[in-house]
Amino acid sequence: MSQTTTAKISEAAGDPVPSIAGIPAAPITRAPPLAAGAGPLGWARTNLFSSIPSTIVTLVLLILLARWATEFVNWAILHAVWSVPNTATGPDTAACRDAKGIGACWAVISEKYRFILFGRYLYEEQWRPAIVIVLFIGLYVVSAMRQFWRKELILIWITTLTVVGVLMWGGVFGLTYVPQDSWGGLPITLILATFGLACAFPLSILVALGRRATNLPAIRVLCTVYVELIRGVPLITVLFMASVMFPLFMPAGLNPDKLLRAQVAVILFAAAYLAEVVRGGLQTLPKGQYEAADALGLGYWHKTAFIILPQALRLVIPPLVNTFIGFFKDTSLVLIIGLFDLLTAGKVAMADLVWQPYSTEVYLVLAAIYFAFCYVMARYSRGLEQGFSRSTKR
Amino acid sequence: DPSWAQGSGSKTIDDIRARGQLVCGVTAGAAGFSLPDSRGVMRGIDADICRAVAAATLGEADKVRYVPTTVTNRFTALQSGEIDILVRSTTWTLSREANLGLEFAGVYFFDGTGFMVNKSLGVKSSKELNGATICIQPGTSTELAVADYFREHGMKFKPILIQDPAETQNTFISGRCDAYSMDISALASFRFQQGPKKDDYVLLPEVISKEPVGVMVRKGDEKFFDLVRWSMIALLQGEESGVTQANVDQMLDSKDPTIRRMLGLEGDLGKAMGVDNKWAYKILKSVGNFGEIWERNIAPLGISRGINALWTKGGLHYPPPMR
Amino acid sequence: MSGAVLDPRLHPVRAAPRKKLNFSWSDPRFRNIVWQVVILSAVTAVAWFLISNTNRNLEQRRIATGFAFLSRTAGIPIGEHLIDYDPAVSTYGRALLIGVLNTLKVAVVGVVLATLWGTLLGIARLSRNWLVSKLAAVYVEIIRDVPLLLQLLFWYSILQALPAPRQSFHPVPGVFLSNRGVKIPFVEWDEPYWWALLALTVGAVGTWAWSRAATRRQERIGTRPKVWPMAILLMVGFPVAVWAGLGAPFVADVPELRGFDFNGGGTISPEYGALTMGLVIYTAAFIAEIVRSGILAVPTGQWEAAAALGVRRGIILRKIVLPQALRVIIPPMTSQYLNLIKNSSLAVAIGYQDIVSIANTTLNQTGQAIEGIAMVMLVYLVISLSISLFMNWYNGRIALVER
Amino acid sequence: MSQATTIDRANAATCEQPAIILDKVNKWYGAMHVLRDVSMTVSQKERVVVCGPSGSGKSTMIRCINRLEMHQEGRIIVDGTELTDDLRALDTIRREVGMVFQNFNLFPHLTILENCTFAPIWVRKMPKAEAEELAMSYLRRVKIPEQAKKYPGQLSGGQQQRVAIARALCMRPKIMLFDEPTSALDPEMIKEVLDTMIGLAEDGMTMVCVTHEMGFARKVADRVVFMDRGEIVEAGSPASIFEDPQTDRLKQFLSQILRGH
Amino acid sequence: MSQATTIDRANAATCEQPAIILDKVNKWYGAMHVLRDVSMTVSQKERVVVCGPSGSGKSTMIRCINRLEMHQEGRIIVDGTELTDDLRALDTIRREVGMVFQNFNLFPHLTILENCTFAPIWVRKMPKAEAEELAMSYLRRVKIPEQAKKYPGQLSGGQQQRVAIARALCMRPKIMLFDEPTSALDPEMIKEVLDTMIGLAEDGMTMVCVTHEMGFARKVADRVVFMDRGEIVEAGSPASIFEDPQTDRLKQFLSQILRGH
Ligand SMILES: Nc1ncnc2c1ncn2[C@@H]1O[C@H](COP(=O)(O)OP(=O)(O)OP(=O)(O)O)[C@@H](O)[C@H]1O
Ligand SMILES: Nc1ncnc2c1ncn2[C@@H]1O[C@H](COP(=O)(O)OP(=O)(O)OP(=O)(O)O)[C@@H](O)[C@H]1O
Ligand SMILES: [Mg+2]
Ligand SMILES: [Mg+2]
Repeated sequence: MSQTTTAKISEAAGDPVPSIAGIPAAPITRAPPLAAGAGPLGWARTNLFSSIPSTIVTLVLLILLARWATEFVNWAILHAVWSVPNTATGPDTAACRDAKGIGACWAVISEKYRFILFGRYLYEEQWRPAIVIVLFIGLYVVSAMRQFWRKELILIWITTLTVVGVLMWGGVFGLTYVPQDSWGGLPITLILATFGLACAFPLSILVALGRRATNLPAIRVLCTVYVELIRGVPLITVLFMASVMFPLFMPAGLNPDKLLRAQVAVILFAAAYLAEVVRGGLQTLPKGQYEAADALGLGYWHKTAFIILPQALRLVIPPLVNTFIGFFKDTSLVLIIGLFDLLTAGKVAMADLVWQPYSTEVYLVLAAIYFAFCYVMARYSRGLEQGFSRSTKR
Repeated sequence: DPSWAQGSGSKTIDDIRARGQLVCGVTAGAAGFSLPDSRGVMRGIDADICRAVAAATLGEADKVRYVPTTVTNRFTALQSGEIDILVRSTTWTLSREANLGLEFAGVYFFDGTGFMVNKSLGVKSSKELNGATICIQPGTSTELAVADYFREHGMKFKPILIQDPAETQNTFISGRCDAYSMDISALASFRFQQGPKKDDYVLLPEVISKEPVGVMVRKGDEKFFDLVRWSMIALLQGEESGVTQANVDQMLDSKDPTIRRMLGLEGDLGKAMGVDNKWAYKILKSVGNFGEIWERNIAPLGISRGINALWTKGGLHYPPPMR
Repeated sequence: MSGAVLDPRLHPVRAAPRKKLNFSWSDPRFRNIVWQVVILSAVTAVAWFLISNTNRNLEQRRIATGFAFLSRTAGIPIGEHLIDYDPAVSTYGRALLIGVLNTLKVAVVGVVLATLWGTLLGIARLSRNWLVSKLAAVYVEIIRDVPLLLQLLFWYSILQALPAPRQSFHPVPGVFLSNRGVKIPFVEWDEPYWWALLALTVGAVGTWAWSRAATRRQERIGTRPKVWPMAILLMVGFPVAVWAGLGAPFVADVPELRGFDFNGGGTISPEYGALTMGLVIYTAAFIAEIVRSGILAVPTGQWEAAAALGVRRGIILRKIVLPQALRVIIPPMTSQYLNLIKNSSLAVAIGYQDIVSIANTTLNQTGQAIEGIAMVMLVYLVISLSISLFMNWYNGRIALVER
Repeated sequence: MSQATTIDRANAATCEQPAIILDKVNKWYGAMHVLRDVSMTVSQKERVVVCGPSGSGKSTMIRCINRLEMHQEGRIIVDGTELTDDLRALDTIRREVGMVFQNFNLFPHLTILENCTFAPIWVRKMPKAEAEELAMSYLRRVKIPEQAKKYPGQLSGGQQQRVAIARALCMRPKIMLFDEPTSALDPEMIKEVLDTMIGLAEDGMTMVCVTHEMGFARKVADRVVFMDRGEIVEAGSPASIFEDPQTDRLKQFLSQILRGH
Repeated sequence: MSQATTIDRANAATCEQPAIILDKVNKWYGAMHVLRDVSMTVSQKERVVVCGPSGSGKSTMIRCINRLEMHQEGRIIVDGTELTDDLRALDTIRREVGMVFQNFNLFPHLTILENCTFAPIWVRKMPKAEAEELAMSYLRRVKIPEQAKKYPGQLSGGQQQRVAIARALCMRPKIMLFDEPTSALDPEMIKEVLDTMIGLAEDGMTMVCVTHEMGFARKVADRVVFMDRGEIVEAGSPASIFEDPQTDRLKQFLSQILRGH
């Protein structure tokens, strides 16, 4: 039976296998048949209308989407008021009042955008915070590109942040000195978020390592208490402590900078959250990686810095980004230290009685700015995640 | 200035001079009181009072750092020394003065709590508000005043307490609340700003509480307290004596002994308080008198002077003699 | 050495010896102890420094501290309260307690709804319908990336746009939908209702017992008897019977427009509605991501193994995949629950009186800011730690047993 | 039979209809052609061993029989039912086909006993007591009844492997598919697992087994199939395959395995 | 020597001092006694194969030699240095002892080359160029120089195993420890890895290898050690162990392995 079967099978197989010196060459490859779901129509059928419930859901959603989209376009573009005339007593918002409910009043943005973006920064000098925003965005872009992931990146960061400081404060190179309390708007948000996360991140790693140090019970308890206490209270109360009550904790006369204090509070808070995320990553890493590093004679810090953390952090990119996004938005709580961050500046801009009825427009613009930053962050992290898994997986 | 070198005998004044800035707690945004304009410059009656005190203390009205405060942190900020004075529509009450280690240096605005309703409700008096839903800003003395008023008249109400004034107003406009209770000045300006629609809203006649709005300082620094109090009096005296920002320089030639003492041409009123003799001159020169401040900030909101006029015109502002 | 090595009697069990501590810097244990002592004393010193400073400063500035104000009459108005409150007689302590209850009211409902909605969204993101999965993705991105405060204001303004009480929607008799919230009829509470409530409780316990019995029966004969007929009988029929037996008193407390507003009936206020809705919608976006990653973290081998046994998809998801996904889901979910509860403090922006709102008012009226903030921190801390503890306990319970 | 996809089942169980028919099956992953015109027939109670180098498509083929993967061309008929997209037919087939995965895929959150009773209870609607009795009988069969209350994570590799076999057997399948059931075990354990399988084979179960254990192939296989690069290169009795390989590729493969260690 | 823990290293390298001495080593996991009075001496350049049933403590013993586990009683002297709590001595020893894990434990985020150069650069402070050259020479030795730029995830099991060997060799250890280096590989790959190890053995490296590959034991071992339940039951030349086992336990073990498949 064996002989006949073999013969039948090689006949049936169709592709004879030519062999040279006992090593068979690769058989001729055929392309796969066209899948059922090819072409736009096929795509729609498999992805949108695969079953009756699926078709109903698709249709209902499409109709709803279309209705919302037209309504929005009508309001935001077709019937919108883009600017209003300026009179001696201030802007005349009659046109906006008439359009209320039908069209948007973007005039509030053209009137207030500089205040929203830069807060109470000296009006004539507002090109400086504008440059700072651009610098920050440039810094993010550069840091995001892998070809810049070298030691020089640290140098770039230091230089950029120095330039940011010089631009914001001034007082040198013929720039007017602008005290910190009149900073505001987007630069404040970016400064708090960037410094906050950049400093909280290393701290969170230390805390996470401390929480896992089984042979250091006191340190572990300390880190646990820190994380649980900070996580358990709202950020606003921590900021309240740091901003208004801090002088009560210090000996009289010792009164460090207010922005700095808020910054420290943000860092301490972010670090507690990030530490939990990092700890998750550390827990998932197989023990074998620790042992392999030990067996090579690596010291604790080498092992941690080059073997453990790079892997652990990759595992937790999605929750890390969740936390980053959360904190980028939470910087809006710094009103309590008397700074107008982006969100507060927007709200204050609307305290102007003339513009008070047009909060929707302002809120939309604010939401769009926040969304732009957070969305890019989320997208980038997803790319990063996939890039890592591509390089380390088959 | 050499007179500063010996020290003023006041820790606060010394600190302000060492810093070169008066730190002034204001609201984050209340039109007419303190609100950054489109260019970020702080404007309003609160801001002007800060500038007046700065002019008296430092000689320059612009050396002010405005710290926006919230209803939550305003007293703590003053207590802890984060700010030097609090000029933030704060009503002068006994408990605030007794418990907080703070005191009121003077009243610059006499206000009262009132109610505004939508005309369509047909309500004519606040006594008809039994069962109404009322929008109030929390943490203010309005809150207690309304509660007291309804208790006194045996009525009930449902409060809606929203922190942000702009949101409160939106909520009122939407009809979520039947009435909006606030300081009468704020209600008047709210109505004024509705433009052609202002007749949709009715301000009810009853004033249910006294709300003297004042400037707060820390207790225990009498010199600074005096300086703040008399800076405010100088603003009123300027108005009473007809000294304005425009004519203050000509007034240096005035024969009126009151004016001459105030402007530092006679006597040592300034020195007695540990500042330059020209303190009141500098205030009036850089900020103007109280009437000018009012015209500049409050009048555009559609608020009439009423009891905030000088005593000579039937109001409550009565500057004690500067002697 | 012979076959005797297999005999356990020749291997008397010896306990491990204890190690002695070596007082030398090259002994890692000694080193650890020294480090810990150093760090602990540093922390203690800093804490002592701060506390003593605070005490001195408070004294110097003549700021009165203490919690005596808690027993003073509050006088502040409170809109929504679960327990009786009268500004004229109730104390600040009671006002704060109402705040805590209001916060819990949002937290409990919010956590439950956000979990359900988030899980649904997470599963929708894995849907085979392209539009559904894409829309779920868009939802997650937009909601996650816009500040919660703006979203709350948005939802509040939507609810405010409902018609005034006089023009309210009136879908079912007795139910009114207006900018004063949702009003539903209620009955005038009477003694028989307490008995009916008791009957309902008994019925619920009975239903539970019945479903246990059904499970046992399934174990015995393989098929599961229906539970719902019995459930209806026990949880609806029985209470109604009790109520009818006691004379069926019925005075409907139907909401009725009187003066400015509806009187009577039960209410869901726009403030509570907007806050809960906003928090649920926001937190669900985060939970959706967590659930999705949890489901994806279960190896496909588990799906395959169950499918190879001929098990249906729904049962696989319920019995095999979700129980395992929970391990990945629980820790970040805990963080989200904590966030939801803390975010509820934004209530003050849309007029819902939670603990922060009432504490703010209190500390404004009394000036006791430090005490007020400390109490807010304490309340949140207690809630958060209880949730953390519960979730950790649950997490430990479902942890896989490994070697 | 080319039209009718299902044949009378009662009939199928008794008559000499083959258990599995693969007819010119082709499968691609993306553009990669992993099964090329694979045709094979497994009769009732036949024991087939599949071998071949790594990546030759052995696992893919066996997974196609269970429709864990979908083939794109050709036909697969299992137990008289052709594999199509019909879900009900698919579940019916999967009940009759047991599979033991290379990496076990035990349910880690269920005890050993629950792993075994899960499918009988939820698919066959068997009473729990009966299912447990059945499971215990199979656990005894694979010599680990004392582990019933433990969780998979607490067992050694060999024990886990045997649980996987017991779990599949508890559904009383007509056909068993094994994917390298001994690849991660130590010699003593390999022996135990193979003994279990030999026991099954002697009971007359239809078996398809991917393995490199030539000892097993020699001892129980009715037929050995050698695959390479997605094709069946040779098939025949163990004797003919091992003693008398026809193709160079098989010769080379055998030389690697048999030589050396 | 019982007092002095360190012996002149220069001397140690040349004279006939043993590479590894285990002297009545005892180890517990909690209350579980996993190594019982294990005593063994491995001379310089000796090749020792450790075998025994699963759970007998083989891995534990080998891990104790590297102090990945701590023993609680007895003494272990590696390369003239006794293993104590002294951290510096520990690092010195680990540099001299290479270890190849059962499941490789390569660093997945580093390329093959970086895996190999990492320890020389950071532990031995070797210049990068030199480290890379050294790494390439060992990669050539294990016949995978062309994989240097890939990541571990992109290699097959056998290739990964060889990277693990090359990584350990790059530290130029005096002693190599292998823990079941072939247990998870398919037959063709097993052969490749064993060939590599035989090559090393022929160079005269001191080697301790836990394995079940009796072919390897026969071919290269100077001595075979059989463990059971935490004890060394028998030890001797491959010939004496395989042909002439003394204890019943060993006889039983060998019968399991050699019989059957
Ligand atoms: N999901 C997949 N996507 C793309 N290619 C795949 C996938 N699964 C398997 N392959 C490829 O298909 C080919 C056949 O894989 P298969 O697992 O059937 O091999 P095998 O014969 O079982 O090998 P082994 O003995 O290593 O298990 C391999 O080249 C493999 O890389
Ligand atoms: N971390 C641990 N905690 C408790 N017991 C353990 C631990 N590690 C190993 N053991 C136990 O110690 C004993 C010896 O384990 P070891 O890994 O040394 O065995 P082995 O001889 O290498 O076995 P195998 O051939 O299966 O690898 C086993 O019974 C094992 O269950
Ligand atoms: Mg395979
Ligand atoms: Mg082992």
